[in-house]
Amino acid sequence: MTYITAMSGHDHDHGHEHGHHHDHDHSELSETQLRVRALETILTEKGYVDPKALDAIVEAYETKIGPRNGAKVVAKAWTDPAFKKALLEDASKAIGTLGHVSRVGDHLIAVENTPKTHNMIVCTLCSCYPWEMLGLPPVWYKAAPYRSRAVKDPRGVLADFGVTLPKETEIRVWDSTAETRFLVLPMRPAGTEGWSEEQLAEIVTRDSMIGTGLPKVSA
Amino acid sequence: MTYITAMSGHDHDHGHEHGHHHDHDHSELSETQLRVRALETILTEKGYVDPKALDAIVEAYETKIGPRNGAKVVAKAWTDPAFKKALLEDASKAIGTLGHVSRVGDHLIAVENTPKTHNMIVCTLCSCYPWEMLGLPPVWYKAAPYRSRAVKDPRGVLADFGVTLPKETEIRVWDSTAETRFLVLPMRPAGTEGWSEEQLAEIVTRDSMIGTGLPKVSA
Amino acid sequence: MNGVHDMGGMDGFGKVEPEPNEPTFHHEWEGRVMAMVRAIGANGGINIDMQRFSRESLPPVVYLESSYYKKWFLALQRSMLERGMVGKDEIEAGRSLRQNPPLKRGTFSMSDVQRIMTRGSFRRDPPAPAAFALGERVRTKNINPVTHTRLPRYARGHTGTIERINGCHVFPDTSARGEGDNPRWLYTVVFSGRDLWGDDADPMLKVSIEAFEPYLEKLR
Amino acid sequence: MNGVHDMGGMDGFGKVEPEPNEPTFHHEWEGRVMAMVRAIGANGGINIDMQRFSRESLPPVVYLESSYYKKWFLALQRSMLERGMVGKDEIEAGRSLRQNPPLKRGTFSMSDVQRIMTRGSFRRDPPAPAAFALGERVRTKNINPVTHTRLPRYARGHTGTIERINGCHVFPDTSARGEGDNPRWLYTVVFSGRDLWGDDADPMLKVSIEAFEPYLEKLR
Repeated sequence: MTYITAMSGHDHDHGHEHGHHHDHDHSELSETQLRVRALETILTEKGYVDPKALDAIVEAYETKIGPRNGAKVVAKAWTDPAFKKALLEDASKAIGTLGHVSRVGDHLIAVENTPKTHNMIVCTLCSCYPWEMLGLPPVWYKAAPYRSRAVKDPRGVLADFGVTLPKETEIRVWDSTAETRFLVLPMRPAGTEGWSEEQLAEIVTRDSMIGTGLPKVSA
Repeated sequence: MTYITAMSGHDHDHGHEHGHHHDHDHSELSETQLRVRALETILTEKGYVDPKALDAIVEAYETKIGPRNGAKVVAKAWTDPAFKKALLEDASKAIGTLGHVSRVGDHLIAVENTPKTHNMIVCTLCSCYPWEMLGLPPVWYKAAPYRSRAVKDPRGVLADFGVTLPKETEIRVWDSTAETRFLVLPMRPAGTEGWSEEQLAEIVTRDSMIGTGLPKVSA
Repeated sequence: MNGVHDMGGMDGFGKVEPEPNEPTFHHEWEGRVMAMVRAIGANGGINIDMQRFSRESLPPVVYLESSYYKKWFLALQRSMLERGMVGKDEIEAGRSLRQNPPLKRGTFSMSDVQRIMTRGSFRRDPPAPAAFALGERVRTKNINPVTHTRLPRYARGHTGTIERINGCHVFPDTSARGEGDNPRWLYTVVFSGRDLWGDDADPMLKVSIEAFEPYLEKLR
Repeated sequence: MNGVHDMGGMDGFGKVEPEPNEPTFHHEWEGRVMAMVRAIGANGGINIDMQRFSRESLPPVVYLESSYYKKWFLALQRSMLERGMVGKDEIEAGRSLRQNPPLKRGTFSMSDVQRIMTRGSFRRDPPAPAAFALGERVRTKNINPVTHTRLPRYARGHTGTIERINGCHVFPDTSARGEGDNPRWLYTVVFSGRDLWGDDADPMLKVSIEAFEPYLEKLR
């Protein structure tokens, strides 16, 4: 098996999958680092990739592409009923009309929380996530506890996030099993009347757009 | 979680689950050995167990209880039609009438291979196995490859054992999900006419009574 | 529970690799673990269903990568810790630090050995007549308890035939929770491979499970 | 394939543990892996479905215990080895030892970066009209391919409702095998929690999957 040859014996990053990030095993981590560097060297020498282009990708996700994009879209929808309508009809198209948010790819679907229905997004099979709106997904989104439980015990998952919803609220879980991507449009919290779009964007957390949290208004 | 406390960090017996038994990590193995010994000491000091009784259990499985028991039963069934009938009707009861085979517990079921049907035994959920007839199960029987594939791809499993059956043969897999236990009664090979029970018992392999092999007549 | 132990029908685990001339035990400690599990099971009130549930409840990676008797050891130690039969401090110290109440059936000693060499019977008096008849077509229920069950995932929600009626047995789902024998009828239910795995399955494949009556429903 | 990656509805993986102020990458190499995967995916002919299948095909224990980007790295390296794009000897040497044909779209360079910052479209012209209508009740098939599929096990053989029709998309099951786009209609199919998980499920739970037309059949 090709795999066996390419991998050394006991090279495990224990703990990551569980959301912890103690560097409890420096020798293993540095071994991975060396192996990744070796592969990059090979790909570069073969002319497959230009390392400067890789730098640019990394930098974009570290500095430009994050949940602020989604938060702006949510704040806009909270203050502009026509935009909200367009967003729920075709999110990719509606967001394309906004100058201050980067263009998003096809197949984005916005789903609206209401007093009756709470939406939650998961990808049980891998890690599908609306990168352009929320940046790269957090470790917990990609890890087994969330992926396994979200479709069967979403209220238990919400409890892990400290969120409790009324029993009568319908929980609507969207499993991202194809190239469609989902963005939750949370409910605008009470007490935010008259706030500007910028102020509103500040309270839209990443988790509120995944459905594992709610917008945060400081008391 | 109790488990975490009771277990040290990286204590893995890699490879066993895959059927290999290189002692590739002596430090881990000896750590397990030490921990097992410690538990036995505690259980002994608390008066839960007498180590001599544990010795006796180990010795019984190492020396007395093994596939020879099952082989005698099969050989008897091949030579005594009345016994075969009784065995297929109620294996526990039938075996109880034999003086030279140890008593078996309740719920043993013998299933007969015929030119039309080949039986195979598995326990997908753990490792249920007819101990009294066959001894302790081999590692492969308890490991993931066999347990996962036997119910979906039994011909692929048989190929791993070097066994090919005609396409027209029905493969009948028994998943031991309760306390019933199964013993395959293989077909008596051609060329064994006139053999004694003792001679026949010699060619009844363990695997032929699980359904992953056939009786072995040397050419 | 829908754990990694419930692996019937899974892909990706590779080939079956029989070991020529496999010894009964690969290490001396394996035999000790086997004997301790049998002894505590026989005299200590940790029944076989509890022990199985304890093994299933090991963390998935531990379950998959530990050798068989390693799982037995981890689960035995965990079960005894959970029940207060041994203490964490004792595990760490490697010796007993206090007295505990004796096992229900006393010290497991030489006089107990012969008894456990023959499996005990799980047959019990039926609380009611069997609900299903030989040859009847039945449907397995779609249940997903987080506790112990012996209805494997691959066989849930499928239609099969009652091939044998095996008497009335201790019901593992409740026995694992310490709720007593709660006897239930046990059937051999046989499915066609195509019903279990779809149209691409081997047309000559049949698979049976041992199904307790609460796992089954009448065909509607 | 019925791999451990298909974990929807499984028990035993513990609590969700969000990390406060989680960084984009926990190690510098994670970013490099992410960028290499994107770059080779964009220019190298290893499409997203192939990459997913490669990750799913990692040995189960490796899949479960490796960190996310570690899986990406192992699967990328494996994919490139399988396709002869790098050699084992080169991996061992840590440098290129021979020339290879260039990537289909050439070296991934600065001019390619902007293009991949926006996801490509998977929509394709429909080969036929959609077979199912909004609001229609459908049944998911019971398929168990050993190759890549996006129909999770927990949603096979269940009855749901077509809630959205999302156009006609590249079909992952065949795309992962290098058989081209083979576009198929894509639907959002919603199930009640009780249909998926049985009578004990949260009565207020609904779960949808994104289901390609070949995964669905008419209710009989």
